[in-house]
Amino acid sequence: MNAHTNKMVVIITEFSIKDRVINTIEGLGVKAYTIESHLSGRGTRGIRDDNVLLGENIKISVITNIDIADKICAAVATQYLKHYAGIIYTLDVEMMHP
Amino acid sequence: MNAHTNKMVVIITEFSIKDRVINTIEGLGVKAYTIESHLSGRGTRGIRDDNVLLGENIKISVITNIDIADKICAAVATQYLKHYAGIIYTLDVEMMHP
Amino acid sequence: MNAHTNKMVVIITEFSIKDRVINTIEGLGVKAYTIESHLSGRGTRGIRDDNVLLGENIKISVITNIDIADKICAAVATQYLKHYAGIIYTLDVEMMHP
Amino acid sequence: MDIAGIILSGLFAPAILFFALGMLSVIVKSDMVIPNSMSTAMAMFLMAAIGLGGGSKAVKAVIAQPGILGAVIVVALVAVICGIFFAVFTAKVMKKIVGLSTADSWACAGHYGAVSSATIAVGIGIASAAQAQAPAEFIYGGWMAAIYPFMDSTALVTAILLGKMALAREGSGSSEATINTKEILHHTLFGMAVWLLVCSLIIGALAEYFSPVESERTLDFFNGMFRGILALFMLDMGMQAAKQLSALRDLGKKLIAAVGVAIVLPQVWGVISIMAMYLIYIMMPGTLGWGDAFVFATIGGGCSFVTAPAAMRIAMPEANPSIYLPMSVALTFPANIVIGMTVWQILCRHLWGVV
Amino acid sequence: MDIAGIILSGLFAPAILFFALGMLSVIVKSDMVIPNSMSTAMAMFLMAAIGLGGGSKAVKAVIAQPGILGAVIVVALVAVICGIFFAVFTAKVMKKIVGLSTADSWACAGHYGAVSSATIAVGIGIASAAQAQAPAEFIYGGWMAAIYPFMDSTALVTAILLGKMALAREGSGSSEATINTKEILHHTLFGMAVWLLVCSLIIGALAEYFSPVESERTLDFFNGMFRGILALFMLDMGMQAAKQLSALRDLGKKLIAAVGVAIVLPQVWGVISIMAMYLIYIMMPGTLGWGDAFVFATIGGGCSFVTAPAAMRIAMPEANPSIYLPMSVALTFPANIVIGMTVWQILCRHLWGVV
Amino acid sequence: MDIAGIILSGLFAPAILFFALGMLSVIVKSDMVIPNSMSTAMAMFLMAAIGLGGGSKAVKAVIAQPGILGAVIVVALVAVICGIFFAVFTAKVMKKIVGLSTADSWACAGHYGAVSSATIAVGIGIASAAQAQAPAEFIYGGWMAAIYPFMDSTALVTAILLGKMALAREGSGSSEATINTKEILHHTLFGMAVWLLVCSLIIGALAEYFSPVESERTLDFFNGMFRGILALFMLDMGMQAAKQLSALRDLGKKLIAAVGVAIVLPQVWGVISIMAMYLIYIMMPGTLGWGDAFVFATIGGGCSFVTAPAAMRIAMPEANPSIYLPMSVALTFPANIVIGMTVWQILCRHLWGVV
Ligand SMILES: Nc1ncnc2c1ncn2[C@@H]1O[C@H](COP(=O)(O)O)[C@@H](O)[C@H]1O
Ligand SMILES: Nc1ncnc2c1ncn2[C@@H]1O[C@H](COP(=O)(O)O)[C@@H](O)[C@H]1O
Ligand SMILES: Nc1ncnc2c1ncn2[C@@H]1O[C@H](COP(=O)(O)O)[C@@H](O)[C@H]1O
Ligand code: NA
Ligand code: NA
Ligand code: NA
Repeated sequence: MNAHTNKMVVIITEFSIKDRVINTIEGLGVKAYTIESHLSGRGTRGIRDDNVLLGENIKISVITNIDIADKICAAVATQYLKHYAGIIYTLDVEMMHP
Repeated sequence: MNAHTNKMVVIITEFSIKDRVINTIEGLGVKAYTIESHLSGRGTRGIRDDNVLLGENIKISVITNIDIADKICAAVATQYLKHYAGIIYTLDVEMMHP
Repeated sequence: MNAHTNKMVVIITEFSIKDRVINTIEGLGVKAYTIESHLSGRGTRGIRDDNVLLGENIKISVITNIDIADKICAAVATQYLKHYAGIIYTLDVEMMHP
Repeated sequence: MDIAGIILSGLFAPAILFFALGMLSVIVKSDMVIPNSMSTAMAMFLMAAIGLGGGSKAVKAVIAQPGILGAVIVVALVAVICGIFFAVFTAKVMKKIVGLSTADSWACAGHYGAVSSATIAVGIGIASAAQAQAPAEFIYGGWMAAIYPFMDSTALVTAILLGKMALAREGSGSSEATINTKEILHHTLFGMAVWLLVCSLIIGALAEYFSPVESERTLDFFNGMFRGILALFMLDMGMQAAKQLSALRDLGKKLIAAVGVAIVLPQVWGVISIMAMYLIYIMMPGTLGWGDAFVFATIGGGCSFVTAPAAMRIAMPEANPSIYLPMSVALTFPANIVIGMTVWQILCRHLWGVV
Repeated sequence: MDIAGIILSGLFAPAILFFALGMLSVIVKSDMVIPNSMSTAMAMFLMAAIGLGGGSKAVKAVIAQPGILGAVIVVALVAVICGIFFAVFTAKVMKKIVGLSTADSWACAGHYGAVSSATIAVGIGIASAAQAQAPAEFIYGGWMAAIYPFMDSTALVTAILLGKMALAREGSGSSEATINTKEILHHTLFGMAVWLLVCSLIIGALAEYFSPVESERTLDFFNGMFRGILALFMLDMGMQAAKQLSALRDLGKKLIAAVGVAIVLPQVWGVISIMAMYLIYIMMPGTLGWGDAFVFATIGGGCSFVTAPAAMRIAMPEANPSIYLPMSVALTFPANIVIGMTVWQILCRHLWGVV
Repeated sequence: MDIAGIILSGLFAPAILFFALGMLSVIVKSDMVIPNSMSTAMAMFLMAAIGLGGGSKAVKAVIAQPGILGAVIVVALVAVICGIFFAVFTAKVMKKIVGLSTADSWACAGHYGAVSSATIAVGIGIASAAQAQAPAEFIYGGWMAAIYPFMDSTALVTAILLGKMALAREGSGSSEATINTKEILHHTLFGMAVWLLVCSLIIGALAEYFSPVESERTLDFFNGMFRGILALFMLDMGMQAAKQLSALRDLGKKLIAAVGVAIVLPQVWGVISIMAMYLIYIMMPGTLGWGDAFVFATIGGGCSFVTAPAAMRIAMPEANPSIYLPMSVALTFPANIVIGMTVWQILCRHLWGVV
């Protein structure tokens, strides 16, 4: 199959800023992404349990080209990740369809 | 550890065809996979919310060799992804156990 | 952005040993991880449905350096994966933030 | 009760108001979210409650008056005929008047022919409240829920099979791994809603016959919670409806015709349903109250938006969910609970001579 | 009520029928799915209801007749003894007659010795219905639920500790990071079911004593919903049972013996439980009704399939869940609610001289 | 009832005991987990029940005695004033006495000024039980729930806006993508709790006026389940509270002052709330019973721990959730249901001359 190599940007952050992060990403021209909810985890902001009070973690994945990937990382990190818990990482994936 | 490099095929598609896609994959001889449910996302078929009416997205991951990986991509893409929402991508993983 | 390449260790195993596996990992000095719950799947131990009786699969992901990654794989595989269902794989990711 | 009273107390029933609140919540972008498992639990509760009540009341009615069995069978036959008729003619209307594609027309046919559990739930609520307020009169026999599966499955199967054939004739059918007739029948009969309903009907009937004390205690639970769960379920449905509103844009120039048909057509199916019941009432006196005819109208006029979309997505992937979903949940359902419930009720009361 | 009546009204109670429907749903591959959180919510509701009712009724009974406290203590002691006895002999039977491995035998021992919340819930439903129908007689004191934890924890701890020792002797114990005795006790005592039950018992007792009005209002909720939630819970359990049926293949040639033991053994434990209660009834007249003995039989004869599998998976990973799970949920549980409930009830009524 | 009786029956009410059990479950590390969707469902149920009941009772009260409308308006105004006052002075106390940062002080101000749904739910339970036990007296009008949003939204908006201004003056405000005033107001008014409450109030009122029969049947469901759901909800809240206990360490040397303030301050706000109601009672005789003043005290004294944390996390990310969350849910809430409920009730009964 003629696959094309792409970057996948993964953002793990707080549920409470889901809509704002999505807005920011869409503002960079991104029209496709996947969201997973109800994650728990531990990081520099301590344990983030999937509970009703503190809110859970979510994971936003975007498969895109390297330029947009860099822009997403920069925008989300500077706009949100000072006060909100969260990490961003990228990995190489091959898009097989479409 | 003596790890062996493998392909991971990831299919994100509609919940409604879960059983049929699994059947197709098993038909290719695959006996191991992982399913995650309740994903939401946006793509060429618009926003796919995790709601009761339209149904949510699911994610099927198969770690396998490159041949089977290609077969899975081809079979699922041609059999389902014309009318159903979905993407397929692959990435390299190292299997550490078993 | 100045990203640094890292290993991501992914453990898919039974919910029933979640706390013990986390303890083992934290015992290796790991202070950050993400947990996803309610996965189902199939493997050498048969179909593991997300149901109340048999318990579901969980996925623990740790982004760390290659040394710790190896230690995690070794410790979890030898301590738990003889009797409990589970696999471990690793992949390369680039940490963009922090 | 006078007509204004019927209209007002119908429009301002908590269930209807919660539906409006649900729509409003989405429109004002409230943070309110109803967990998916809560939706499913409420839907299951309602189907079980409808089924158990219907099965138990059917047994009670037949024991009290064995002749009623004839009426049940005739009504079931009428339901089968209506299921075919509503499906076929909905497809025609959707194609000719609204101008939808073949696939979309037949998908809509399945929806408008099939039964909407939320609509029948609201209808049963109204009919049983009327019966409870006038215990001396014969208004609602209670077994009409047992008719649900006859129209529902017939309409879905008709729409899917005829739709597939029409697509095959056009040569535009899916070239993909096709789902065969056996699978279609399976998903239609063993889908959550109709399966749970049929089983609950049988359970309700068996328990009523063999274990009446236990049966009554269990029914107490379901009846006691029915209105409350229905109210919260309607909140959820209101949110779902509002979320689909924006998809109506996809209809483009067909929008006006679609809105008109979505509002008027189910009223017609409802009125035809009532007329059929009225004929039976004339021919088999003492078998049907106006409440029975009214609930049958909510079966015939209701447009499925939980079961049918799921079945159609599997069986007719060529049809666009952005057409049939908003039409059923965001247009027809609100029209039915506001206009239909009022019109049908007044018509039934009028025909049965109780205004 | 005559014996045929008991059997019929037991078999056709909604809860039992819903269990059958659940099994059927899986067998016909219906799309029906019960959300996991709904299962958990229902299980929690049932444990809380059983506990609150038991605690409150225990306080009421002791206040009304202080001498009852002696009976409660004796029954609790008997429960502890039964827990040990049932666990040890189940292991023997599983090893000798069915031919299971040491680990599997002791894992089964834990299941058959421990208490099944669904079984006791059905039992309490039957006993309290009998009491409600004959308010003048003394049938069911209501405090028997307080005995649950005594047999449950004893049996689980016995099976795990003796099982671990047997495995160590064989040298076949897990070489993996082993879980120590403290952890085992922790998981046994603080697992969801028994912990929630014990706490609800205490809450029920304290609230009944100090805040009777509030207590009664809260109990109204739990009692009112008990049968309905139980019915839906049984639907879920039926689905779980059917899902495990296919795993029975793993038993191979041991299948016939396993089926036989899974059906007969719990009947024996139930009958022994009744005999023990009968002895107490003879020696301490006026403390136990036939309903109490019957509920005790559902404690002794019941085979845990929610708590025990979770505890065994953690404490004895060497044992194969594909053996103990299908035996408990797909064989013993249906046998108990169909055969056990009938046999035990008839035996109790007979011994207490009320047929 | 004498004072000891009030205290005991309050402390040993099932809801309070379930809260304690929830805390204990986390402390002993029980495996018990309440599914998130069950928490959400229970919270939604409680808000809908409070709102529907409040709306319906408000209409009933105004119809029976039109003059009551004046009292409702005055109480709403007082609630707005209290909301501002409590927020501003809580911020002062948190900054001066506890020594919290500007952001943390104003975040706490929002919490202590806003309304705690669990606290008002317990309060309504007590007041309506007292009214039910003495139907002849005028204790609790039932419309006080309608006052909730006035204090809640006012306090949250006040705290966020003044907090943002204080941070801006300090130059320590977030340099990040800032959320504007419109968004703040949106999240404050359309957050799940207050939005569902306001809509339920309106639904309750409309349904009571136009469709009283349907309304009553729906209310039966909500009232019947209120105590049971509240008990299970308190179990959940107890678990949440215990989970936050360890975060108190983060307070370091400020811990003692924080504990003191978290326990005492809400008592003061509660007493001030009662005094305000007493003034109205004096000036507008016959409009308020002691139960109304008591419920108003649970509005004023309650410290939000579901809505406010969510709103603050969005609007004031600079504030540390590990400070405001444990203070509200692990310190103030238990203090309020144990101390507050007793003190406020005794004070109200005393002022209204019913001991
Ligand atoms: N090294 C890591 N590996 C995996 N997940 C992480 C890691 N660091 C942080 N996370 C996830 O990101 C969330 C926020 O991280 P933090 O902002 O560091 O508290 C955590 O709750 C984890 O779910
Ligand atoms: N570029 C992408 N990155 C991440 N997820 C995607 C992407 N494209 C599609 N998806 C996911 O795949 C689903 C189906 O995509 P589509 O068929 O394009 O609507 C979407 O709802 C997303 O969850
Ligand atoms: N090759 C594979 N690809 C993806 N997931 C797998 C694979 N093998 C095992 N798994 C997951 O790991 C779980 C345990 O595997 P096992 O121990 O082989 O039964 C399964 O239930 C699957 O969720
Ligand atoms: Na219809
Ligand atoms: Na037992
Ligand atoms: Na307050």
